[in-house]
Amino acid sequence: MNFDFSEEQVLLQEQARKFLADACPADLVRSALHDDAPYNEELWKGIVEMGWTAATIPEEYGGLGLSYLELVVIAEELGRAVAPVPFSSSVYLATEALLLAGSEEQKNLWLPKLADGSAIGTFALAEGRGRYSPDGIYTGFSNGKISGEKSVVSDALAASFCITVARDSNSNEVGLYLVTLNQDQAISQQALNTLDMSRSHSSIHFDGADAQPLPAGSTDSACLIDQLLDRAAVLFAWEQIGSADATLEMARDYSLERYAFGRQIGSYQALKHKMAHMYAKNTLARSNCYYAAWALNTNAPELPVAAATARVSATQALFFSSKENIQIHGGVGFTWEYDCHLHYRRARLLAVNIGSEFTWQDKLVSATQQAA
Amino acid sequence: MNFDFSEEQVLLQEQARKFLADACPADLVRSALHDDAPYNEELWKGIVEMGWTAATIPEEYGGLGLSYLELVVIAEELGRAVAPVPFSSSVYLATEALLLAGSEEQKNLWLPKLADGSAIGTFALAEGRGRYSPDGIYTGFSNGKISGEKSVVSDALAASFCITVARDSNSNEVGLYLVTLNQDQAISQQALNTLDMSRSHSSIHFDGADAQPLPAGSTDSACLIDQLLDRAAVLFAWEQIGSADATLEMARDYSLERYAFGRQIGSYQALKHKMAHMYAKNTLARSNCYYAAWALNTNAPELPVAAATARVSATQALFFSSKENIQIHGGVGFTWEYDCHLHYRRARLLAVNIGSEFTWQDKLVSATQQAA
Amino acid sequence: MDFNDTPEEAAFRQKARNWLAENAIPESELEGDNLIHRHRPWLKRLYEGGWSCISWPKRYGGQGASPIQEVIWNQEQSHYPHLKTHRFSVGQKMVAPTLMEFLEDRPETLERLLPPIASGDETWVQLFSEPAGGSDLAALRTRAERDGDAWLVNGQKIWSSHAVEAKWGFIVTRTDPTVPKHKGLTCLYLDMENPGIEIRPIKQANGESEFNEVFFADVRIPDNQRVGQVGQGWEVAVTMLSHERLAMGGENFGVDYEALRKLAGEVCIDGRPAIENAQVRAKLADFYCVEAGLRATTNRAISALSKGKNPGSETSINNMVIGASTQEIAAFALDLMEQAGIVLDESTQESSFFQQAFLSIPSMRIAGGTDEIQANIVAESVLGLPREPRVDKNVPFNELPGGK
Amino acid sequence: MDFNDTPEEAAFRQKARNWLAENAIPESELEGDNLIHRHRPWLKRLYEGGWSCISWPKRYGGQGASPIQEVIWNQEQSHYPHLKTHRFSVGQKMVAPTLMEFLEDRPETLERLLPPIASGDETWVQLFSEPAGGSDLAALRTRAERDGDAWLVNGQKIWSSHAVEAKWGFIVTRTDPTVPKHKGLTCLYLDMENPGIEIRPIKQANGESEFNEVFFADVRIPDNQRVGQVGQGWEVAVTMLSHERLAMGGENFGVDYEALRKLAGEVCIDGRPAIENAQVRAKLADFYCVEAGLRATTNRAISALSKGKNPGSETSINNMVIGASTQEIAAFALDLMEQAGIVLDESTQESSFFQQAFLSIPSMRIAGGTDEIQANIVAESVLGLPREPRVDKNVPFNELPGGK
Repeated sequence: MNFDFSEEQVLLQEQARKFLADACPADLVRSALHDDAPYNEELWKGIVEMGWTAATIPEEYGGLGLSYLELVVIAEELGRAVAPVPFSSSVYLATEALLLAGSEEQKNLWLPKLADGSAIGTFALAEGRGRYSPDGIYTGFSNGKISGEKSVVSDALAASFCITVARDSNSNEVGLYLVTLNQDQAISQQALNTLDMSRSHSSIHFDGADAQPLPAGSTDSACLIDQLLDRAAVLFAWEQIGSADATLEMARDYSLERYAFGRQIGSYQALKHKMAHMYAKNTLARSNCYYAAWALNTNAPELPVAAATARVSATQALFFSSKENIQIHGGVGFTWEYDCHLHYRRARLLAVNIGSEFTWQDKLVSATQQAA
Repeated sequence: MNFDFSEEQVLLQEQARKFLADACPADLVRSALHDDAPYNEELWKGIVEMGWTAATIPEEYGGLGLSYLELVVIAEELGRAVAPVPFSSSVYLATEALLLAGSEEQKNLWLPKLADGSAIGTFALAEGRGRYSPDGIYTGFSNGKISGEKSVVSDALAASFCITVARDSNSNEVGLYLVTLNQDQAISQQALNTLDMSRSHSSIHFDGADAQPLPAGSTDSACLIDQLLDRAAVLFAWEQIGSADATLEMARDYSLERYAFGRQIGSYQALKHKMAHMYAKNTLARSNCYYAAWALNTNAPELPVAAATARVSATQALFFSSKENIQIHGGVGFTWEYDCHLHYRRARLLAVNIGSEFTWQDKLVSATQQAA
Repeated sequence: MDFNDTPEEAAFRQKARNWLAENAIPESELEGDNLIHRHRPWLKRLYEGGWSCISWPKRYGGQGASPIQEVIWNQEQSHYPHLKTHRFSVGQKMVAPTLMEFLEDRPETLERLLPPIASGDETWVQLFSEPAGGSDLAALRTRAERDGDAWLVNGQKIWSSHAVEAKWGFIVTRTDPTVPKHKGLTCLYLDMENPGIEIRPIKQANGESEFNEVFFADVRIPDNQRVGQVGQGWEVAVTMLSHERLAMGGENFGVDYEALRKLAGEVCIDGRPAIENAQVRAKLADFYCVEAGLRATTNRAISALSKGKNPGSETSINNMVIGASTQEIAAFALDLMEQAGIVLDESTQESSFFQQAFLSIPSMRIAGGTDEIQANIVAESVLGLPREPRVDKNVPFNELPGGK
Repeated sequence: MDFNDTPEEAAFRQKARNWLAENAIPESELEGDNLIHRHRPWLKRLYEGGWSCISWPKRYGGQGASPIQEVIWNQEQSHYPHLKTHRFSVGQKMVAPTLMEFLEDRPETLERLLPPIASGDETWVQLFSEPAGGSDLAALRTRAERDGDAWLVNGQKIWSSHAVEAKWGFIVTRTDPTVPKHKGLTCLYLDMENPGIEIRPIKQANGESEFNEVFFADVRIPDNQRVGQVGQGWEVAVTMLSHERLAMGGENFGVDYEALRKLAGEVCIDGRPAIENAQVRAKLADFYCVEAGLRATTNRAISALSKGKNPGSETSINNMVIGASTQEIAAFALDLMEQAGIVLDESTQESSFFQQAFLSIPSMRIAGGTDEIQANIVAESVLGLPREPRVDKNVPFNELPGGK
């Protein structure tokens, strides 16, 4: 059994961590909460130069053809750094959607651009508040045009195109559509204030915008969306576990340097045990992420169960560790200058992107029922 | 505002506690886990002599005509003492059912006997595993006879009669039926081993047993069962909170006398905070029980919400405090000689009698929806 | 057991209700964007009508009301939420009772200081916490050195609310670093316009700036502004903190059961209102149990007051449980909205108060004593459990690891 | 990242699998109601085939197997659950490694003691805990006093598993009460047939009697049965406990996700299978995450072993989380059954294992180190957090409050 990363993957991780420590310090994230830019272009450029956007794109489409084990390593480090870039939208969702369901023409057109950073993609699923279900999709596709309202969409203000979930008015089936976002007459976007302004969010109004269906091959289109979400869930979970471990380290370090009542605060059981529980939750989630990474990488039939397990446990671990990290810091943990809130905000973004803990708990049980 | 017990009620509590300390020491409960008797007759006799079985029965039926505020005081003390008697079945359920829905004749016949201890009643609702719903009642009533299987029933081995939930084969309505249990030809009981053998449990097989409907007055019979359960829930909750407080006191006392690493174990935050949380849960539950006692006593429209709130929070508080009391005791907490397990066992009995936490959470929200 | 007033209470309630009905200022007439400026005219009217700080003795601006009368007054006043004068509570609920206790023998000073607190003319800032302090308040390092009939204060305070508007500050200082830390402290009050004071707002994680850092450089404070004896500062400060704990709590940022139920009725899961979902119901039920339990616990305390008894220790759980449970349920509310849970639309408060609460609640679990400190208090003062061994008890402050 | 064996591992696995297929004793041929008697013939067969305690050196009865070989062997053996020889683990997994470490220089003694452990001929009992000890093992009071070339032991031990069947005991005693408590301890092993030993079973809360109290009255133990130096007992005991923590864990009393899913498919809520209920699904999902997470964590540790690396600290969370989460889910399973949740039908094990688990789980959170001690271990040894201040560190044992 080899349930671990290779030496090359460990090396990649060290390289990624070093790059992000330089290129994405906490102050950069903090200032991204303010500025109006939808993402940090300089950091994004660096990420593209590192080849991360090209990682899992096959070489024939201008990518590096690396495995998903490389991509999860990158995801973890981006989570640890709370990077203010549209990586999850463009790589975990748009790129994956094209790889899963794009036509040869679509792949030839877009994958090289995604790989070399000349395009950013995103994914539009939600239509208002509440849990996604195919029945709740009202955005319609007809005669090559798409109309409707998608909200909330992550990173669309940064993106060149958007993989959009819509209903074909002929077949009444829900499927994926590629829509370029530079259609000024037919698309309007409204920027939204959010809990994590270091990433941009908007609502998109499509009014007869040009759209191309993703042909999806032999897969039924509802299954396709589930497949896409399962694959993305693994990558999101790795980002979450990266952030969760960073918060545990912050908490531990602070608890060693801070004194109260003549002792390091880390010597009090109330905090020691809190951190032991943070560690336990993070470790369980990380181990589930390992399993999910294996399932993603081998496209194993266990993927739906493994993805949901990783996603639920990583969401829970990050919520717990990001909030208790503030608590362990006390007053300063709630200041703008300390980094605790960056993770607390991002934790929330990651928790509701692609479906909440609560939605994935349900999926997890469904997946075990189907596997049985 | 007077959200408190009267001096007389406080006096009654002191008296009850003193009586049970003498008449129901922990060793008596412990030995009741072993013996074959369905209940402790001597203790029961004492309880009858104290007038507790007569408390809320009107004087015209041979009772004391006290208020429910007196009865909750008694319930709390019985819970604190883990008394091995069929009080909840006979008083909270059978007596209440007769008071709510019995005919004048039924009341005249049975209430005086319940009051003076010459009869014990119980209540048979469940038919196998799972949540009660009227649709799941298969026990049938027809032409004065009842047939079917009720399982699990508490205290039926001690009881003279049983208020049984059954379906009228004519109207197809679910209602309450009074069945005397001395019908050897038509009724057979099978004793069951349980987690708390200090109270008896059985399954009852009715094979054309004589049964009388409780006329229920103007109330629709499904509502009637809900009403009965709401009323019983308040009393069960008080029993639970009595047990919960007893376990907290045991934990605190032990943590003050036990030393580890040169300190009283109660000085460690892991245990201090655990006990602070026990106290918080118990206090919230107790306050909810106060409100529910007021609602029960005044038959207020708030009763369904108040009863469910008291029941859910008391069940949660008792589960937490009974299990963590063992934990605080460590190894000895898991021995037969220590009293921790008596409460842990009883906690489970009380948690599933008349519906689990899980069922009452659902009822609570329904009640708030109806109240709104 | 009933919810009715005694006849005396009913009469008092009626009187309060009538006065409020006649005198309450409509929301539209309040002016200014700072709550202190906004509410000053109302406080003035309360004071002139005899309804400000009603439990204080008459000579200091109150009406010598009983604790239950104060409860009734608060209940009646709560029907006018736009007139909630909590921005004045440092002076009214914390400083004033402390001054009355420790300056009991100087009624002329109290006559100078207290009425302007009651009338809202003068607000106060508490100058206790320090960067190195936190839960361990007594580890403070701000020095006060004797200089003739005055003290020279140097150092830094933090987490001071509304320092800019304050006329007066109440400060605890270290006057002797060579004795164990609790023994070398002294309390003073000072005019915030003294030279040498610099106030800098602290930007919080939620983007607001409710608190300040306050720096002291050779700030001179006359010794007759000392509260309590030299070296008695810990006792004075603890008294004030115990008043703070009573004054605080109850803020739920709009996260209550009704708001949740409304949300769960609006958002859908699989085409049905979320409130039909069993997991949503379980979470709602659990939160209701906490909310109702705290409300009923308060009612038990009020009952005790009504009978002239001590309200007991039950309410001490409030601070311990409300923050964490509200944080959980706010997160769950955002989960219910799914992708839209991230949106914080500041223009429409009601549509995003769960988000605002989510962002602000962490401070609720810290300010005025962390959850962990509250659990210690419950364990020690309610359950009588032992304190932890103190390594800093008998060590001179300047020899402690954090006291350098 | 894959789940495949290396070629060497695969060959070893095949060899183990073949041997087991040829030699495993069918359940029907096991005799005796005591697991020690039942499994002795199987252990004998293992030993003779070279498959008992395979990681030990050959001279002591093992085959010098690597850690990953041991894992593979355990995996293969686990396909024969009726042959699980855990009742021999005190000797095999705790005592033997400790003896090998501290009696390294006495190979003739090890040659006498270890092979009968491997073959199952001689079982051991650990004599560590005392009524006054618990989590604070070093607070033990059982005295050993020097008497010529031997020690005279007086005192009482508790929580000793299977003391009646044991040939040997491994005891930690206090040989010097005048020095701080960790420094005055010494370990010995003794023949359990020595005069002066009395064994009394302890009745547990679940009605079983797995553990004993053992009383010592002037029990004479030769000094050549000492393990480690006089006063080195704490170090020896800690070594043994660290082996215990590795050996323990994993017992779930039959409460696993599949059992839960089955139950939730059988019982109904409002006429539908409970597994369709969202709250049931959420609880099941959470439990699955713990179960799968622990399994995957073990796999990560095995991978490290497979690469010849140290398995790291991740598995230390096992003991900390499994008890509490299993207790919660067992209670929930009983809730699902509602009124029938109370029934403990001992005649049909599968229908009431949730009940049996509910009753037994409290011991799982205590034995071998309470949840709280496990959290301390994780915090200190994994996260590097400081120990709490120790009031008993430098105080002679006989002057401690509990050491009277």
